[in-house]
Amino acid sequence: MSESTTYTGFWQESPRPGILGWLLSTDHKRIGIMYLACIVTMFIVGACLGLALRLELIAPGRTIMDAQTYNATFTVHGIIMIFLFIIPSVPAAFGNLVLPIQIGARDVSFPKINLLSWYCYVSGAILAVFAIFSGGGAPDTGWTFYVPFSTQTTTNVNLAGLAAFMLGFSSILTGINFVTTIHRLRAEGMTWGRLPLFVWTLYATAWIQVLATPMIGITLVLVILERTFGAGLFDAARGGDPILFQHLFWIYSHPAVYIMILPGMGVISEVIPTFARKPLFGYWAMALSSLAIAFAGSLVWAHHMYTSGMSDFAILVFSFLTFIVAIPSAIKIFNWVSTLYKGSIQLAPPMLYALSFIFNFAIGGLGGLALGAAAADIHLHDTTFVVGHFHYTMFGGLGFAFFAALHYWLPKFTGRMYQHKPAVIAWAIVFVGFNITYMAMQAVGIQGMPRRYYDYVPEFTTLNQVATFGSWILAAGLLMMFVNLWLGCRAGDPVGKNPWGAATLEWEVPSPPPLENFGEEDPVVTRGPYEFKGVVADEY
Amino acid sequence: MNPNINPTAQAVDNVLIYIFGFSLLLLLGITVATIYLVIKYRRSKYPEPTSEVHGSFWLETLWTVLPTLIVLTMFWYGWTNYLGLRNVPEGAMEVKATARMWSWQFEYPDGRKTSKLFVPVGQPVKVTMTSVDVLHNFFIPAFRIKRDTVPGMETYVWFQATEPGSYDIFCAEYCGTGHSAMITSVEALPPEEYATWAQPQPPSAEPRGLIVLQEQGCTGCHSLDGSDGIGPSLYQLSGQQRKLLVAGQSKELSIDEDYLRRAIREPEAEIVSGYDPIMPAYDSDTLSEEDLQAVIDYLLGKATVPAAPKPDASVLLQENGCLGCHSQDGSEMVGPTFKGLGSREVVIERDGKEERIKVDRDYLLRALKQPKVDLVKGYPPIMPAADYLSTEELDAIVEHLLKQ
Amino acid sequence: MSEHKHEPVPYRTFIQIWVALLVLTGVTIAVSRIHLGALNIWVALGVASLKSSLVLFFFMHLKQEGRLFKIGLLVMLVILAIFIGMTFTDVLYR
Amino acid sequence: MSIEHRDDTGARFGMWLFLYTEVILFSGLFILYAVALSKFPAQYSEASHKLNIYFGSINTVVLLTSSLTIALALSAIQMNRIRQCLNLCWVTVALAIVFLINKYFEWSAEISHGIYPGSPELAEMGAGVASFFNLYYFTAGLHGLHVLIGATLISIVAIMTAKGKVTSDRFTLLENSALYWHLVDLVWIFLFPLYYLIL
Ligand code: HEA
Ligand code: HEA
Ligand code: HEC
Ligand code: CUA
Ligand SMILES: [Cu+2]
Repeated sequence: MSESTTYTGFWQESPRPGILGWLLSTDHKRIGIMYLACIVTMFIVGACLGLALRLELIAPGRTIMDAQTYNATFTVHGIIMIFLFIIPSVPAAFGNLVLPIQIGARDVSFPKINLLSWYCYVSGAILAVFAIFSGGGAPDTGWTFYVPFSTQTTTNVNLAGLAAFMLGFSSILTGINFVTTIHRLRAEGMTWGRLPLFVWTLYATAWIQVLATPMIGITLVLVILERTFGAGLFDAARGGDPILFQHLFWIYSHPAVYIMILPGMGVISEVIPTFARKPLFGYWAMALSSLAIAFAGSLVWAHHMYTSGMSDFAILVFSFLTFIVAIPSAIKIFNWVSTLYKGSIQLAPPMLYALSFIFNFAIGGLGGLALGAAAADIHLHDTTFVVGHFHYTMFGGLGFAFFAALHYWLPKFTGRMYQHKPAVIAWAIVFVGFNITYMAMQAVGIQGMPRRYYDYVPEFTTLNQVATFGSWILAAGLLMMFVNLWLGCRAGDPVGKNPWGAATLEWEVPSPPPLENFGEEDPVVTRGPYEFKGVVADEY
Repeated sequence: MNPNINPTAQAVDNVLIYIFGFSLLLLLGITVATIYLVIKYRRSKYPEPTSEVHGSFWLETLWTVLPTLIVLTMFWYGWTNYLGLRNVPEGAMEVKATARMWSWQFEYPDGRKTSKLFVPVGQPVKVTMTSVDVLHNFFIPAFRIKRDTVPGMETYVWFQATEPGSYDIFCAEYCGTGHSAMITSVEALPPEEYATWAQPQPPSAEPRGLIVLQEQGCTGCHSLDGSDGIGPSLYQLSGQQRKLLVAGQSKELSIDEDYLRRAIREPEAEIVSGYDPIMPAYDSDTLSEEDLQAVIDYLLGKATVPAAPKPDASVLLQENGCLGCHSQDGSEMVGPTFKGLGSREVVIERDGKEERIKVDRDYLLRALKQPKVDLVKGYPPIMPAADYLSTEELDAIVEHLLKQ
Repeated sequence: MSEHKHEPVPYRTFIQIWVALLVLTGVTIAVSRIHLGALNIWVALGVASLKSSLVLFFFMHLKQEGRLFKIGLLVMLVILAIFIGMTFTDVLYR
Repeated sequence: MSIEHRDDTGARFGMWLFLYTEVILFSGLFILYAVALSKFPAQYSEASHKLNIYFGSINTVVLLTSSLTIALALSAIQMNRIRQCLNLCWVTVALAIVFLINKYFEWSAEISHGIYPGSPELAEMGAGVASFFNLYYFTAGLHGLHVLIGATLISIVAIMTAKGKVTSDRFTLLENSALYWHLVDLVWIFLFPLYYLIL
């Protein structure tokens, strides 16, 4: 995008020049790019905090920070990673970039609301930063804000809650936009049976965003009211019930983990057929299992509360339902693997991330089964095994899917290709570092090390050191990956329309796509998303 | 129940092994299949795919039904073993646990309190728990048990130690700055050792006279707090007027040592009016002369001074969780260390203004009763007010701290 | 993608619905004065649901909208019932 | 930009989706209510007696009527009776204001009796009653906020109608504001019996 001679698509076409052309743009691609920039920044900030956490845990006792700082650090790490990175990551960034083009639309249904949602995101991010640096100090409640602690601590919980509220609002607006867009703006011939799976998963995600997110909003507002007016809604002495808070919190936050993973699964379902040049195995099973995950995901929230003191009957019900959610995920795994059968497999960087997604997510998900079983969770709850589980699903799962998406779609939107060899090396380092870090964490969790522990008993030292060591490998790999991508976007070789030989619509428009995606004519779709016959990859 | 297996750990481990075992198999299967397919069908060997299948109904059904069956067994096994963690065996010893930021207090059936949990090996123990401030969680990895303590609510766990030893108890629910320091232990003692430990300590804290009153069963008829019973109350007798019936004749006197001695040794002689003459006589065989003296001293209020020992400050610091936040050896914890406290000058913040003051009695009392008034600079304002302590206890603590 | 335009609803329909709503309001107030024990709350909720259906289907034109709108509402209500109902698996059995 | 592309059904559908989120938002409070009611049935009916049923009933009538007027306003604009539509809109806004004034008096009366969240009087009435009033204040407060937003929205749309920006074939804005207003009514339809009428 530096030389003006080459074609630059939507990067230059704008009704307004300069920075305002971005900040006031209602173009889904520009909004997507703005989201992407913010999200990657947030990821790096959050990840550096994670690195600091690991550094503190390299030895028992105090190493680089005191207990209060540690607590604030993991809280901020969690809030940034959950609300500012992972929930918006694929839907808001890649969803905005790709979804309208994939269904043959010129934009989303409500472009202005799309922009508003970005502003909500940014104000949420600013509030969150404010919460760290002002007044009573960074919040120290953990990202779960459990009462009564969150109503008693003197740190900036109110601001952090408000930030999460704004981010939730942003997420709701994106969800409303996507549901409406998918229903109303599909191009001619784009039947439900021809929707790419990425769209299906975004559709399922969007419904969760719409129907679950308000619950976190009201819950956090109640915490803020409790802190400012002493409302006592969760205070046992005043007729409240602290466990009820946990219900309300997880009613949102469990479905939220499927907001996180579903779009990632969508990315994988795009990448695997493309690099196997074969239709996705079991299209309808994949599409419907996405909806099934979204629906069943709203039935299982209390599996986070087995030890909270809730009734044993609830444990019976929720444990049962938790196992039911695992089934559609299993279906997806099996279908991805079968897609490889008799394909023509190319191990390009996106494919490597996609395949390692399957591996990591299987570990994380199978660990989830141990957590879902009532007896086993009693031992594992709130140990670093849970921390391992969710880093495997969130980072190993969605994080890797996000990296796959970066490697897959960035060339489309920047018009330039990164270097493949460094990309593969970076992938290998990330993969190895990731598994060392979190495998060690899971192991020490099984031995009984509680999470959110600033200090630990000496028996746990070795495994913690392994985990810290792994996190450095991971960080080195990520640094290499980001540098390679950045250089690729700035100065890589120009690519044509379709560098990977993929069959969905976004690969039929120029790279980068022009302002309204399609020329004068609206596209007419005549084939499925994974019919590769006659689709040829451009040389680049 | 076989005393050699750790019942709760067994229940959990069964499930863990079952699920992890299955998971390992599945993971291995999936990974091997993926790697095999990727190598076999690499593009350099197959430039175009050799199949165009879109799916297979039978395969989809297969891998819907199979995982369903697998997860249902996992669920059921997990649930039934969980019940084993909930159903407390008969004859369990009951202990009450109270969690507070950031310490534990255990109370045994006999009223004794400790900050570590002492249990006999081989006997099931049921711990009934609550919290006085925020959520905490009682977690013993060795027994695989874990349960939140919730303010305003009671929860319980049970376990049975099979080997003597010391097992860590962690707080596994995030509860603020001292969360990771909220560690104590189960001290499992062989039954005989436990029995010795559980003996009531001989030098009792209570005045001898009171003990005698209780041992002799006097309190079955006399209250000690002024309320009426079968007999008159023994509350603050010194100097009181009494109307008596002596051999049918009415008589009045004020209570003194002699009167009390007679009232105990020959109760039928003088009857307090309004009461039935039913009190048994206590001769010197039943009640020794010393004991009688002790009782009389107690009843006249003379005994309390020497008999009531001062509360033991170091025990109080332990029991009330002070040491959860303050160290005694100078090391930095959540609150300022107690070491050298008595001879220290501290910088405090009062109403937002800083002030340097010398630590003295008044300051320490204020620090305990209204910790939010003077905040020691550099520490978070999180110390709970120690208003649940009695004046004597506070005095003892302050005196103790001044000597540090 | 079909555009779906409604005919304007005549004033009379709306006014009839409004009268019905007022009558139902009267009914709930009246019923609440009679002691029915735990039933009271269910009657109150029943009448409220009736009233809200009137508002939804007529005032909010749900009657004229396509299937998508109705399914959407149903999904929302099911999820709502799940959220409330399943919380009670804990609260009632604690 | 020619993205300026019209999809009224889509716009309405988007609005409905937004209304779902509003319902879920309130449902958080209704869950708390349901749980507390099952825990303290007697205290809840005792506390309910302390609320003034006349205020509640009048406000119900006011809101139902405002729902009618805004529905009529929509029919009016569809039939191109702009004047009538404007009048109906303003009546709706006026009713919203009546509702809020009513609420103001009701709350001042209660607050003057020392009933408000965190008050010492409330603390003395026991856990059940305190929980009732805490929830009542927050639910009614959130609802009141929605009344305020809805009235503002309708005023803006009325002004736009007067300026000719909302017309007989371009009335989605009015339609969506009306939908929002009906939601405010819907919430009150449940709020009213749950707080004022339990015996
Ligand atoms: C992207 C995020 C994500 C995803 C996808 C998941 C997926 C799952 N999670 Fe996880 N989870 C979290 C994020 C996520 N989780 C987070 C953030 C927490 C902690 C929050 C906190 O406390 O801070 C958590 C905590 C958590 C707990 C609570 C632990 C505790 O605190 O005690 C439980 C308990 O049941 C659980 C279960 C599950 C299950 C059963 C799945 C299932 O959906 C997994 C399904 C996947 C598979 C089953 C694997 C793939 C399939 C195969 C390999 C085929 C073979 C499979 C079979 C035959 C079944 N999770
Ligand atoms: C998507 C979510 C996500 C991701 C990606 C991560 C990433 C990491 N997290 Fe985690 N984490 C959470 C979500 C996430 N985390 C959540 C929700 C919690 C719970 C919080 C709570 O308890 O409330 C948690 C908690 C948590 C803990 C537990 C704290 C405790 O309970 O005591 C730890 C401890 O090790 C940890 C570590 C890490 C590490 C080492 C990484 C590493 O993977 C990070 C490695 C990456 C880097 C270091 C960045 C490298 C890149 C660069 C340096 C780029 C340079 C820049 C340019 C070239 C421009 N995290
Ligand atoms: C929750 C942690 C916590 C507990 C429990 C606690 N304290 Fe403290 N204490 C603090 C903190 C923090 C400070 C410093 C801030 C302040 O002055 O309030 C402090 C201050 C003090 C001081 C003043 C010390 C000085 O350096 O001037 C004394 C004395 C004291 N505590 C005694 C006690 C005693 C006795 C108990 C038990 C009955 C106790 N504390 C329980 C946290 C605690
Ligand atoms: Cu107490 Cu953590
Ligand atoms: Cu979950």
